[in-house]
Amino acid sequence: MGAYFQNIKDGFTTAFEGMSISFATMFVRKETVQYPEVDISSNATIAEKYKGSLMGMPENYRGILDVDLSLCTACQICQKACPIDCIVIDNIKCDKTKLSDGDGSPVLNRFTQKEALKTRTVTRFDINAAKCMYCGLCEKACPTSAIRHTNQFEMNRESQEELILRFVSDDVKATAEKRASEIEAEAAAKKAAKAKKAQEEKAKEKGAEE
Amino acid sequence: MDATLISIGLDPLTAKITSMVIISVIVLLAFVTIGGILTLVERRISGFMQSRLGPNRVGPQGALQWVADGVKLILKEDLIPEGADRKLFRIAPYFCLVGIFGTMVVFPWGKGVIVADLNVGLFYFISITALVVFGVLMAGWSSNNKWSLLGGMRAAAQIVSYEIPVGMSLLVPILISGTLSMGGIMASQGWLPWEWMVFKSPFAVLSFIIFFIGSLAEANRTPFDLPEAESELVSGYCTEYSGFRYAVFFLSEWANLFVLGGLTTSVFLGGGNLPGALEGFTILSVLVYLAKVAVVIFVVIWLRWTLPRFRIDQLMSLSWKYLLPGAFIAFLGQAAYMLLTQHTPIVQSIIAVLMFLVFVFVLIRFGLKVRVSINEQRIPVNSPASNVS
Amino acid sequence: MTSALKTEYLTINMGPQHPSTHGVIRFILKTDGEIIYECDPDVGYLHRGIEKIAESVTWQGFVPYTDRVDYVCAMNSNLSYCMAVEKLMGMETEIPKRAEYIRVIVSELNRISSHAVAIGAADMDMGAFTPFVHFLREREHINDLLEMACGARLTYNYICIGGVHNDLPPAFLSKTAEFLDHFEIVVEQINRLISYNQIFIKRFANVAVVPPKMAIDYNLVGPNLRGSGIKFDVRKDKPYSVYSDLDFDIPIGSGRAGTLGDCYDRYMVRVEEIRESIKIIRQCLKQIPAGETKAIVKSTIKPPKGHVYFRTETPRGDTGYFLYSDGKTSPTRLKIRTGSFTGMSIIPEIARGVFIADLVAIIGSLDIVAPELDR
Amino acid sequence: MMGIPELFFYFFTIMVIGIGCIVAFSKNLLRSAFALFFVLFGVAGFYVLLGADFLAIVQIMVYAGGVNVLLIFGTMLTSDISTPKTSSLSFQGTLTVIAGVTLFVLLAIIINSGNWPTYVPGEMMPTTKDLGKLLLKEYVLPFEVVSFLLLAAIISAVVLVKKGD
Repeated sequence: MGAYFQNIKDGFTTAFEGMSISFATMFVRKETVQYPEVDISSNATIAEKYKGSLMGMPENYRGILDVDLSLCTACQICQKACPIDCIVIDNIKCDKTKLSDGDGSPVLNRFTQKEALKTRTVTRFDINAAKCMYCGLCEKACPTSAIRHTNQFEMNRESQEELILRFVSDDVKATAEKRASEIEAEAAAKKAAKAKKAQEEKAKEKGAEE
Repeated sequence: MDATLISIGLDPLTAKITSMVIISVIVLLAFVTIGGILTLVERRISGFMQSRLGPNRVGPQGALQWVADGVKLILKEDLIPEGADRKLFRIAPYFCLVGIFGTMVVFPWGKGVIVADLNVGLFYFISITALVVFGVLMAGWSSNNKWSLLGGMRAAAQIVSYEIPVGMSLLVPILISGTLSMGGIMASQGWLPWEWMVFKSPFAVLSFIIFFIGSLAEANRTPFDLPEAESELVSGYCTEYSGFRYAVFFLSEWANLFVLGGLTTSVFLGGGNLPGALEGFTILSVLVYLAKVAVVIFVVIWLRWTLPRFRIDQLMSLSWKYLLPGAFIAFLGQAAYMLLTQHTPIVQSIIAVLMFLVFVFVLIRFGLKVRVSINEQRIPVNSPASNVS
Repeated sequence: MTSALKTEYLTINMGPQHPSTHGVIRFILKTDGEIIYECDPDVGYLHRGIEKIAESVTWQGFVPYTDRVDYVCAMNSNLSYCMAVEKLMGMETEIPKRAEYIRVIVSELNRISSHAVAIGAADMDMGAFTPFVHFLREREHINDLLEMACGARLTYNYICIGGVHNDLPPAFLSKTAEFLDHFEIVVEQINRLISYNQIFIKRFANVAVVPPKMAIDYNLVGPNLRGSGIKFDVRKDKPYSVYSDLDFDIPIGSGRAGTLGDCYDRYMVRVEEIRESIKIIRQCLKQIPAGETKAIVKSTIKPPKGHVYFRTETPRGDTGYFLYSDGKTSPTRLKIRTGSFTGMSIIPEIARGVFIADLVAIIGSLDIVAPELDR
Repeated sequence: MMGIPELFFYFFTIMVIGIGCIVAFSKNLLRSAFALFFVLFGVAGFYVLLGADFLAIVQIMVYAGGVNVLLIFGTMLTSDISTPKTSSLSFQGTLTVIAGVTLFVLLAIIINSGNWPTYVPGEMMPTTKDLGKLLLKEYVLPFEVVSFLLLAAIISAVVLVKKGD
């Protein structure tokens, strides 16, 4: 019988307690972030219009990947680091300093002193943003910080095809390929000349022997 | 209205029927509006209780959200599941609707504002809502879905067993006022809080609590929302419904909330009574009444967003082991109380005032608790002061 | 008399898409009205073959996948795997002290957020939606903190083989301290809102009792095991990282509302573990040294031939990683042993003769997370 | 000229007879049970037309809201819910015909020989108070006997259920 009345008492007091809390919550700030109106890109901008206590995006936010081709050395480390193979890089032997970007401005190579950089350039740098899982491993692996996460996260596109980010435009690719073929031709010419020379020398030697 | 219609050349019978139809349509539209607005109110309040904003995009502060929802539901495809009993499936939502709208006949909007002050008004009120359980059972069975069936059965068991304590607890106000008509019960109370039915005697308080809990269960509100417990039965009896029929179910559910508030207000909370000096201002009376209804509705919504749900056996034991004996005690106690104090009205008034003071004391205790909770939630997190390393 | 009445059992399909199965789990129920006669769990709807994937990615490349093993507590999964690889490579002692402390801080923060979700989801299953949202509100703050540390809100990939990827931002420690002061009080408030509610207690008490012996027989781990009154916690009994330097208690169930090992005990063990985690983080914040956060590790590691099994305490219990290396750049075999799976295996046993509503309570109190269950 | 009450009378009559036929002849047991509701409701309508407001409400509350719901409940629990094809239409030979005809004849005789008040009360008078007085003064003994019978029924129901445990 005691338990019976205890049940009734507990039922009322605990419900009373709970109701006081849910009522109190009505008078405390709301945590909802009204996203498109409130700029959430950093702690300072979110504070402008938002009264709650959530933070804005941090500086190291891992959003959509971006590549700075001027820094890229086409070393393919990021491609190897990516666990799901969403990065595809093709490269060819090319003199990077002579290339120009899509808009015509020359691609500045800040690492001209490094011979290795001169010799290779990307002709294809595709990141499949639909596949990417934003783990940040490519960013950490990149020796020149060319690939990095931006704080962009809106990626609604009409088709999956559009989600494949192509960082090397066809123009650049064409130029690079052209340049590469030039280099190749030069190299071939050089090689041919060298071979001819060698042959000549050989012939000379032969002649001398004879 | 009849006279106007007759004057434009209709014969009396047609005129009468036309006016009936017109009034029905008006009441229906009014109820649709009330039900719609209540869905919005509920969502906003629940948002506030959960540190959210709730729907606030359609119209100023989301005021037109319910219209948007309604339009969306009406435009949706009306699916009838394979193997369903099509006739019963189609007709079921309207039972719920009729059950709730039927109460409009005796719904007292204020002092003297009542369509038909039936002599058995209160009784009619309880019995016409039995149509709801019929609709729910029908929906549950005809959907050809086992979850719906379980929901329908739960609803039937629940509503049938809670009708008893609710009916019993309403006997106390009937005993006090000596009438079954809604207008009569309202007239037997005064405008001052201690003249309300609920404070008239300790047993009236008990019966009020039992009535309130029981009618929550009859309206399928949390903590008694077992028929449509979303975490157990997916959506109970309306799992298979979509589009317009679903809207009808929900409309009747929220209209039921309003009816619950109205019944509680007019029977226990003094209805639309005004002080003697203001007697005759019907609009004011309606406003007072609606304000009280709003408070009751708020409490019901508040309970819903605070309490967890009962289990089916606990629900039954609450009804049969707690509420029903309580209702009997209230009824018998009230009879004894009336016998003892019938010649000393002054004692009755003193007890009423004392009980009101107890209520005020509880309110103050509650306010203090709320203040503590507010302060607890205001403890800063991510404050500018914490930016230093 | 009962034998004369032949009743047919009602076969109900609960899931794979059911509001209370928390993901895609399916139960085939045979019920007698509302009372469950037989419950047959059907798992595998969220199987992604993570263990097989491991055989084709590099050792470091698998770390982001461990985020997905149990996305409610990704940090703890990361920690488990990374420490297993470190043990395989024999470099446990090379991990900088600061990195160890950071690992403990972030994984305990993640434990809090995971328990908050578990408790909140259990509340929601009981029909109380508000506590769930309150817990999610607090979890957002933890997400903010972890996002500050690593830049992601759910799949962190912060802990790496050899330490952590980057040092904590300057304001992290002070913000965490402030959050803990806030949360310690708010969690008690939410408990007053729901955990001590009479209806809630009645729903959870005496339901699905798991006696200590049954808990061991069915190999329950973590809070589910401790709910049955058995004091076993990997952090205490087989300490790893810097847990041996920290002072904390292991909360166990005591049958405070009914029987030892009922749903309410399992639930309250989680609530108290939140308090213990707060204690642990406070100590770490005080003791954290300055210094490096990552040992020198090659970009492509090739652990020596051999195998290792390493267990850590994640919010869902004793999570073990078995690694088998052939000295190649990727694991030859990897096996994950998770708490949800053992939790699931006990359901048919304890869900016999209970109400459908109780089955929901059981799933909630066992804290079953579908991705961790199926991997 | 037909007034509103007449209109309603014919409406209720057609409803009760028509839906009564569905109750009797429907092949689906549950549909019969659902249709029974309309019959009970129609009868309540007759009570209202006869000025017996209290009786009408009791009819809806007890029969439509209580008994009929329990009937449906029971039907749902007993029959195979996925294929409810149990028919209430089953002729069991001459015995049924005899019983039916006898009942009909008896009812006809009673209706014809009874002295029924044939006027419709002009104004609806409240009947609640009179009913209460009659029940608690003149007919208190039958009233109590009936309640005793109901109590016995409830207790025996409880005992029967208890045995099943």
